[in-house]
Amino acid sequence: MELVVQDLAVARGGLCVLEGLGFALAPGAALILRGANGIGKTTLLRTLAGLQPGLRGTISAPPESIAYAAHADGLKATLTVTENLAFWAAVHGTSGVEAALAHMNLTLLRDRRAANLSAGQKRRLGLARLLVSGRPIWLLDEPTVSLDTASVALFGAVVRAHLAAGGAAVIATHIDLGLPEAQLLDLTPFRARGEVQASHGFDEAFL
Amino acid sequence: MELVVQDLAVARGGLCVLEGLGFALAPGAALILRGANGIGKTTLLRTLAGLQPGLRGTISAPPESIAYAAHADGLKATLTVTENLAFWAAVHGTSGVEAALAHMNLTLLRDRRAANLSAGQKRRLGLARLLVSGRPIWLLDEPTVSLDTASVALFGAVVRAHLAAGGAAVIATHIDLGLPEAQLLDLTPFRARGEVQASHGFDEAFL
Amino acid sequence: MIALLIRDLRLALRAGGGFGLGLAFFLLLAVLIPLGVGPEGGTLAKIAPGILWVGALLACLLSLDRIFALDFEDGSLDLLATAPIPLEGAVAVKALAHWLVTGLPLTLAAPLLGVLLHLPGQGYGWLLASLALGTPALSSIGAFGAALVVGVKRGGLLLSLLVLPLYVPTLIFGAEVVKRGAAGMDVGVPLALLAAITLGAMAALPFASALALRINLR
Amino acid sequence: MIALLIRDLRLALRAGGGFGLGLAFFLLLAVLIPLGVGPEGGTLAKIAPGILWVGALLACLLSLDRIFALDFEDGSLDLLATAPIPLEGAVAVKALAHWLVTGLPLTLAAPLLGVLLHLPGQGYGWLLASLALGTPALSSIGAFGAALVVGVKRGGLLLSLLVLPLYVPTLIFGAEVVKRGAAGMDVGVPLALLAAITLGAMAALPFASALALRINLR
Amino acid sequence: MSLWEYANPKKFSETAARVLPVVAPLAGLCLAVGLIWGFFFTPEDYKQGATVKIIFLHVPAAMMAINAWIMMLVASLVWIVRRHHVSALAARAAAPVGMVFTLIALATGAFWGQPMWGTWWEWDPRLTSFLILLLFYLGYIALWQAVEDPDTAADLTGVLCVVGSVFAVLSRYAVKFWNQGLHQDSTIMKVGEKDPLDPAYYWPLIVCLIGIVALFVALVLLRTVTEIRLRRLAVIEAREKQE
Ligand code: HEM
Ligand SMILES: Nc1ncnc2c1ncn2[C@@H]1O[C@H](COP(=O)(O)OP(=O)(O)OP(=O)(O)O)[C@@H](O)[C@H]1O
Ligand SMILES: Nc1ncnc2c1ncn2[C@@H]1O[C@H](COP(=O)(O)OP(=O)(O)OP(=O)(O)O)[C@@H](O)[C@H]1O
Ligand SMILES: [Mg+2]
Ligand SMILES: [Mg+2]
Repeated sequence: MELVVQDLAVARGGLCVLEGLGFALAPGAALILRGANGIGKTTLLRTLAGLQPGLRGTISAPPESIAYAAHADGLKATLTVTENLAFWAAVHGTSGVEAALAHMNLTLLRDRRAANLSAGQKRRLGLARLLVSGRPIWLLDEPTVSLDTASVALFGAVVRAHLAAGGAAVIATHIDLGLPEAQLLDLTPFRARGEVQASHGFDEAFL
Repeated sequence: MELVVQDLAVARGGLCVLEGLGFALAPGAALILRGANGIGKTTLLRTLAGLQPGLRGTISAPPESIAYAAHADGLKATLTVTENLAFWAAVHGTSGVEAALAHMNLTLLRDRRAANLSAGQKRRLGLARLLVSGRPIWLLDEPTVSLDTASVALFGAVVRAHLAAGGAAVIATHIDLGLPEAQLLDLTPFRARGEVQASHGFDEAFL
Repeated sequence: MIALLIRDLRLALRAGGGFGLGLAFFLLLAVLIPLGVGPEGGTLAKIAPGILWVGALLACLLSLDRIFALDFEDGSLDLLATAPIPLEGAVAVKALAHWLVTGLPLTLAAPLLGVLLHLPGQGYGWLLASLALGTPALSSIGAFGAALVVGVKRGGLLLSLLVLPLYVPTLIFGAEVVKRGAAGMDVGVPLALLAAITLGAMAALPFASALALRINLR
Repeated sequence: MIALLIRDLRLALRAGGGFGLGLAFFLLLAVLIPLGVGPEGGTLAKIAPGILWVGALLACLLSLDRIFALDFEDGSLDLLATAPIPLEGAVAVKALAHWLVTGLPLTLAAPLLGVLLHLPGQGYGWLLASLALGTPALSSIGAFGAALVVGVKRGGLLLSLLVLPLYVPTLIFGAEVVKRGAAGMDVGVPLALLAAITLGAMAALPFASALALRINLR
Repeated sequence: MSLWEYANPKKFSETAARVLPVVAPLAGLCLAVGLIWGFFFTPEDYKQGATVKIIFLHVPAAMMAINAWIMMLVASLVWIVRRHHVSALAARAAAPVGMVFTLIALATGAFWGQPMWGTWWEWDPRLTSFLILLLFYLGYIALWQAVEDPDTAADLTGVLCVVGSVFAVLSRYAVKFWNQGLHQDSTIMKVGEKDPLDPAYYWPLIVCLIGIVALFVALVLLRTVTEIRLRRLAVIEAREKQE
């Protein structure tokens, strides 16, 4: 149940953006990724989630343990809040839609179609999906975008409960989430300087 | 050059969300809208921008004085950063693309296609559009989403320069922008309690 | 997987989901072609099998971009790719859902349109049979094309261009079945070939589509 | 306005912009129809004017949803609506850009496809003339349809359903010009009517389209 | 009292509740009388035999199919110009009714064409323009269903109806230009001219026509009131959620 990353290099648009990354995330631990815009946080998280291959290095995580929450929320505008959540619960074979609604303060909005939610309400629903995924390792890309202060606190509490239950989380964010126990990882030192070796299916092979 | 709002009520999805709003914004002043998720900030800004009609009340602003920056940035993924900006400059009949790029720290990215920007870089480009619009009143809907701390500071400086040059701004945001001189307007007291009269083109006619 | 099927059907039936539009488009084509070509019954009867098949094909085609593009845009495809169901299965289910909301209604409505185009009497049974056999292939092949262009914004036209050549064998055999059927000839060979194409497409293409999706998500 | 025209043309010419796809689709249709209908030259020559016009119409149709939907999705339409150019003008410019990247190439390529379909020799000039006169109407009417459905996600099929009936008069007169021309008859009346429709559509529809857009942005 | 009072949903519902009990039975009565009279108590035509009796369903349905669209056009214009919700909803309510009349006209026509012209379908201009009318109805209804916000949908379909009407008329002329047809011209208005409709058919046909107009009015009123109630329900529900 550990996420171990060793000497990882990740690329976007055929260019290496981060290299030499390594960390281990034990159950109950959270890692906060910091770094300026464009440093490669989204790219790193997508690589960890298995959506794109790394350039080099290894990622070891138990199979099917990762839940990824991207910039986009994956909501269906014509389905209601409950239907949206229930679908993901069914896909992951879990229950707990009600609990997730309650945790993200969506109970009052449960029959509203997702199209009629405000930006922050949509985001809360996107985050509630994590709760019904039943997966231990959360990868969160700027989860608090558009959330107001109360919702940020709510979300902090949800993350903390997840950690207490033995989960883990990697969070890319620019603001303070109120998780003092989390490790911080500043990505600036890992910015690639273009010295990655030519590798399999990679543009630098042409250099 | 003043934006004056009197007794405004705004609706979304056929329901009144805010009512009784009134304020005046003189040149050089900034107004920060606060309020929980879903209170109606986006709705209010769209109404002020003239994209949707208000339910009641008046908005008076000089014609063609308003520049609106929404949740979406209006970027064309296949155009470069410069091309995107130059288009809006041409539409508004202004120049100053170079200056805008420099102000939002985009000069290095100028020939990158917008599709290849990170979330924060896209946002910076979206905000640079305000600078080439040449309009005095800015309506900003959560302008700092995805921006890192340095970019937020950069943006704060841009807004301050705009105000100093006699512009005005209405900003909906959940975080601190570092504009101590701005007025704060908490929208919570204006939440509609559904007592608006039946009106022109409005669902309450059915009650 | 069943949850996915139910969701896709529900989305299709909701407002703006486009159920029934394929049908309407099919009808439209059956009206437009005579308007362009002219009203003589003889000519129409001759081209009816071909036109009906081309019409079914285009109606299918126009709804293809909904298969994956909507999920891609709102980010659900990322999430589906990391979900515990195999992506191949998800693709197959989505193609099935597409067939249920497009191919099946088209098949059932086709005989009616046959009347408009003066299809000879013996042709109706074969029209039904060939469409019932052939439209699943249209959906599977279409899903593959949709997976290829999922990253392209509003790639409807590109999609048509990629998919139409792939539709050629299905179209030829399908129209041939109807033509021969209408003329009272033996239809065994084209019907068997049509069935073979459909089975092959349904069995093999989900893997190719899933691969294409993975590449596009990267 | 010129900036908008240049931007739209540039977007169409960039990767994924879809320039040339309409043409390719037109070509494909011209190939598919004989495949479905059968190869006899006599039948083909008879249906060629109609098929070419229906093909041009469908090729136009498939690219319509790019006119406004892309701008709507990424928020530029909001910004255009608040920009200092009148929305009616923007609509007209966008329809013009659509014509330049779709209708014009179609017109120029149509005689080539006429050869594929055994169009009789006298028909070529009239094919060119009728398409040159008629395709601007297709773009204006299409822009109106696109403005109506701009809020509907992936509304390609709905768009077809709304727009195709509006295309009927254009199609009839256009195909009639070619048919009569190919048969060596007088084409004056349908040609004049086609021109009237095009002028009317170009003059009046931008207002309706701008109205529809404003409603959708609300 | 101005006519526009009825644009108030409440007032309209009340009026409809009073009118419906009159119109609905009238529709039933006229249709029953007209059809029974027409089917059983008219002579068979010397050329067409018993099939001529389809006329009692065919002609009223065909006329109402067109009239329903005209009514929708008027209601749409009222909505666009004066923004009375009831007229928008009435247009919405009339569309499926009109479409069903179109389908009835097409189906009865097809059944009639089989014995008369030897085919179920002929690309006669009148028949073709009816098919096109059906497409307009389909598009109109599809647009209503695709757009979720009711006011937006009303606006968009209103614009579509106005523009569509222009093109529908154009199509009618275009189709006439395209093909000279088999279908007989309108004779029902030609009383007193040569070759009029046989009086034996005339009167039951008139009764049927009155019946079908009453049926249309009844259905549209009923559906409009239903739409009003649905809309009211949605508002109440949304407001409860908001609290
Ligand atoms: C599906 C096809 C058909 C359609 C859409 C259709 C449509 C119409 C319409 C719109 C009218 C009303 C015209 C008016 O009064 O202005 C009408 C009337 C009539 N139709 Fe048809 N028709 C169809 C088939 C037929 C057939 C097959 C026959 C029989 C030969 C027929 C015989 C008549 C007659 C006798 C009238 C009454 C004309 C009169 O006296 O006013 N129709 N039809
Ligand atoms: N095709 C490309 N060519 C060159 N650079 C690219 C290309 N595509 C993306 N990049 C760059 O890759 C970098 C990584 O982007 P990524 O989205 O991972 O950043 P991020 O850390 O998530 O930023 P943000 O905080 O703004 O979301 C960015 O600097 C981006 O400009
Ligand atoms: N069709 C509808 N029916 C009922 N309520 C609706 C409908 N559409 C939107 N709403 C509600 O209108 C309110 C206003 O939304 P708006 O987007 O203006 O909020 P906001 O203040 O911008 O929120 P955020 O900070 O989350 O962006 C929200 O509470 C939303 O749920
Ligand atoms: Mg990012
Ligand atoms: Mg908002």
